[in-house]
Amino acid sequence: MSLKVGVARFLGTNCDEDVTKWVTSKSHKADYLWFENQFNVSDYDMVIVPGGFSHGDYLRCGALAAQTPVMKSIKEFASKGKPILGICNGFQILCEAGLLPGALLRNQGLKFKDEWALLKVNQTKTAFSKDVEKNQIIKLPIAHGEGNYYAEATTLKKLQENEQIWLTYENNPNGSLLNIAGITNEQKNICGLMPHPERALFEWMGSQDGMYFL
Amino acid sequence: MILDEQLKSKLKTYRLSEEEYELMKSLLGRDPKPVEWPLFSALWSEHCSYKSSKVHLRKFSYRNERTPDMDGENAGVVDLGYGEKIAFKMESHNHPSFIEPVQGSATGVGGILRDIFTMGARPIMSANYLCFGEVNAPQMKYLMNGVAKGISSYGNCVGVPTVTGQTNINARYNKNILVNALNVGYFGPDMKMALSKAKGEKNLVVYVGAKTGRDGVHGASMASESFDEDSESKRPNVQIGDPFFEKLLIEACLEVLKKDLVVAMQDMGAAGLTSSSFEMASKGQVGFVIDLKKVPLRDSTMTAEDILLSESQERMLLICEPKNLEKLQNEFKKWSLDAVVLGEVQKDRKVKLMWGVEILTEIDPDLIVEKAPQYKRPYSKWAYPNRVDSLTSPKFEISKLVDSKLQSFKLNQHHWIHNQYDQRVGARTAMACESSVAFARLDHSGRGLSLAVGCRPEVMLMDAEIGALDAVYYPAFQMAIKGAETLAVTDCLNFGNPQKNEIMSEFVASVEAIADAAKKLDAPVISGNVSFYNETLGENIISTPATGLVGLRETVENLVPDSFSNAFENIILVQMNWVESWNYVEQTNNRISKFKQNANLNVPAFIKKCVGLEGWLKQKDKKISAIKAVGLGGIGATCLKMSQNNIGFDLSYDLSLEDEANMFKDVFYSFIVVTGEKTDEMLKLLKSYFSDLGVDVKKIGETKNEEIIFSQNTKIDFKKFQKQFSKDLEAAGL
Amino acid sequence: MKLGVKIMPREVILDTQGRAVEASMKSNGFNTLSECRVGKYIELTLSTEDSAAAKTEVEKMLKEGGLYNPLIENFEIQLT
Amino acid sequence: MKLGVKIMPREVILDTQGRAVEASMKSNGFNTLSECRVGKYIELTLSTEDSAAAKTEVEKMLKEGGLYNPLIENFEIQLT
Ligand SMILES: Nc1ncnc2c1ncn2[C@@H]1O[C@H](COP(=O)(O)OP(=O)(O)O)[C@@H](O)[C@H]1O
Ligand SMILES: [Mg+2]
Repeated sequence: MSLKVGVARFLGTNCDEDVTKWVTSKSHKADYLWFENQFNVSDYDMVIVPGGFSHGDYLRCGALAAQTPVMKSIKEFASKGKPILGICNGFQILCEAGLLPGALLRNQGLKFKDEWALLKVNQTKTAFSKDVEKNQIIKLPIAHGEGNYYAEATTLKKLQENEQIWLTYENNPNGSLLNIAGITNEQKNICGLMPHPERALFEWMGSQDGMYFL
Repeated sequence: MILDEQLKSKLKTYRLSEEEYELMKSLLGRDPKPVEWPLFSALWSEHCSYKSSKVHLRKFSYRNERTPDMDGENAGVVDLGYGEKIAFKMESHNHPSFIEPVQGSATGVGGILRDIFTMGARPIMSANYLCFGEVNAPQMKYLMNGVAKGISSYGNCVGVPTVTGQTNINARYNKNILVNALNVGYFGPDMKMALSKAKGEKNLVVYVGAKTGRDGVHGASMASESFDEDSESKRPNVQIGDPFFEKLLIEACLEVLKKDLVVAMQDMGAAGLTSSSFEMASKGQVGFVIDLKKVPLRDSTMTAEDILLSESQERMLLICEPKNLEKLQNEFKKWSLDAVVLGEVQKDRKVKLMWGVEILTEIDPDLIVEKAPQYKRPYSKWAYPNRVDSLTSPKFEISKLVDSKLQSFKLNQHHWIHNQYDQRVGARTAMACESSVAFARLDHSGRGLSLAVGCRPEVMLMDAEIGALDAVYYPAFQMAIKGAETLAVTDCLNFGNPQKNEIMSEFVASVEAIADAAKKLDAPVISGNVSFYNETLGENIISTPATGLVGLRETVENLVPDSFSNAFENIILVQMNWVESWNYVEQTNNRISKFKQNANLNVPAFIKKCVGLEGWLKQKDKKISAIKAVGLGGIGATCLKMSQNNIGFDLSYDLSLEDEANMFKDVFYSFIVVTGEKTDEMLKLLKSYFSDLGVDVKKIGETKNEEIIFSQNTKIDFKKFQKQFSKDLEAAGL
Repeated sequence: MKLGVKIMPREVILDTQGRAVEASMKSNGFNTLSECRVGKYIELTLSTEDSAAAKTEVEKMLKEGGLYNPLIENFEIQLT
Repeated sequence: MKLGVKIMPREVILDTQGRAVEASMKSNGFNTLSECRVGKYIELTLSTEDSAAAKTEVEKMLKEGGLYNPLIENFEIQLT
């Protein structure tokens, strides 16, 4: 089934084209959602918030983007239970906007980190789990400076109880609590992850495990 | 001639010589006006005018059908066929990076990106070439960390992957590091190329991008000056780069080009508005009227002179037709950028600078751009000081050598640097910093564009001509064995003081060697940059003509990696003995190596032949699991570099290596290929493929599980090696 | 008028940057240093001279405008 | 005792972060904001109670220990 996918675009988003290529390669339709505009939520079946350095990553990653008009619509979209995926900076934006719990802090090593990561899939009942099995290990690239997941103990407990911990690192690269690489909201329609599935689609890219998401 | 004190000090301030002052006067037919001093100073600086190098850079004039003559545009262009083109260029930011490593290197990346997208190309790959001093030299860790941080923070944020690079460490860079940045931009079939030639009377001169501040006022002349002890205590107005603004500028500029709203476009690089306006006017053979009062300012107290020389980043100058202005301004507004009309194009070939209604000057742009002084600095013919007829082997113990190399990081790959670079944004990367050659997939045709940088300072130290030939041959060879044919070359010529005969001699030998190698490979040198005066307190750096090469491979599928992946496979060496030396070993003794050269061997033919190897083996249904060019330190050092993922090697197999020290001899050029296929068949095939080239083919060993064996006598503890080898420079505070 | 906002990581947050600065200072021989935390300082110039109004506006920026994140940070407004 | 150091970008130096925060706040309707500059704040706890000695030590950290970058920043020590 071909979906109508909205791809959020802020000043400084830089994975928008990569995500669009991914979406259209799956025969879905993609539109950009410009940050200054609100949109009609019934026009879309899915929203993806791609990675990059929205608003320069200034203040805190995702903080300035979280305050923009397009996020108002995305919140409304979320409240309808429709699927939203935040990748890397997109994950940070969803956290800053309060759509996902927690925050992403500076990597423990204080440096930006680009490497291949092995991830365990802990939850397959999300809107972005396709032909993937529980506990399967997949390989995706990470590239971030602030991917160190933090949440308060009570929140972490809730995440565990509700099985919201979606992806975990096999070798924690950034100090994330509970090795968290990706989480979902309680209803599992909103998902956020630091790794980049759109950079792992073909053998020549080094891994094809991005196909498990869309 | 007796100059009065006042004039002398003025010449000093504006860094002009007495002869240059005389030339100024005779060109103008009068004494220069106050505002003209900074104009001449900036545009006649070494950095902007290439006054010491221009006569030699003409030696790079060779072009082929793929490389259109771009007539001095911002970057060189290669036509890849299928409607695809690329623009690429390399540039230095050495002095600013030494003064402030984070901002200096960041603005270096920003500057080279603008050179590319000002032509209308979308930047798709970045690379960097770095030379640092010894890790323990004063400030060096700070500089190393800062440079890596600056490049990564800027490159990652603009969303252009940094896919390859080289890091050299040598005491000769202790007081003058080198930071060279390269960028490749892509034109798809539907994209338009923009030029910097201004044209069309009454067309508007529009300033776009960030506001102007006092950044780097006098920066361009600073880059052409040697450091003195003072520069650390001065508080210059460091240029600050904002990758976020650059990203906005890229999108806005590509958008207005797509919508056909622009007549010409030029980035404001060194000497800012001055060089961009004068160059656009001069190239287009037109004049400009510009009101400096209209320039958007960050600091309202700036004078006309400040504005002319400001090197604030992320700004461009463009020419548009009056009817398109509104659309153009709307597009920039969408990206939250200023777009302000400064003036217009006029037929009269004068650049008229106004301050409101006051005319500051009216000057023929050619006087400053085209008539800039050119020098024929004295030099001597290259004499191969270290060439010998027979080479003696130095005495050393392998295990001690390996140990000392590990200690000094010479064997380490520079993961700590490139792990900070986003290597995959754009989703085009097929191979990046884990390999000696990077590959990106071209959007339209799906072919692989390869990129590698070159120039090994150790080889330059040994011989400038061989070193410069090698700066082209070695990366071309590295690409060839991965199945990519080299198409074009860019360079960044980092040298010391050109007024010294020995430096100028190395410069000329290098330029001629690069031009020669490039022509023989049919890969024209299409762009470049010269950085002279890399001299601090009379000490010059190693002459370092860094290069960047692009190549093409039919596809990005099935690229063969650099490192071992399976145990119990054959390690085969394919070797041409063009030059033999002992750089790797001698470096530990702080000695310059001698070398032996076999001038009868045809290196370019060997490189070209290598390009087809992969395809040919595939035809014969033979698989290979790793392939890597043998670097300095011969098969010994190269096999150590290839040892990853718990796979080591055993070289005790080859008994013909009577002297095991020979394993560490540098041999230009050879490669190691690893295969699980039958030994005899592989050897036979390879020999027949390379016959008539004077190339040796032999099995030298096998891959092993967690073992490193050089000979029956010399074994290295694998675990210990792995730990040291993969260790970041963290222990050293990096 | 000009106001300053000091934004520091909350006590419960492991301040990796602060720890790195601390380690680097200690290794440079600054032995009296016992702890170090690194935060942000934001200077805001407002087009009002009414300090109460200015403070309210800045508080609004902090709480509704996303200038700070209560999960990980504390703030303190300083009149300068 | 505890000292604070406010480290701000020098006036002539472009403050990229302040520029972005300012633009974003303005577009979110905080219209009284006329300028914004963003710097760092470092809280240092020293094992001395002598405030003059503490201040001297912190100054030394700034100037000799590389706690700030004089090319692009200015600092101000605050006793808390
Ligand atoms: N500054 C750098 N930036 C990016 N990559 C780098 C840098 N320095 C080294 N590398 C990577 O490390 C690899 C190993 O470097 P090098 O010593 O030149 O060995 P080789 O080219 O023989 O593989 C390079 O090919 C490159 O991909
Ligand atoms: Mg290399």
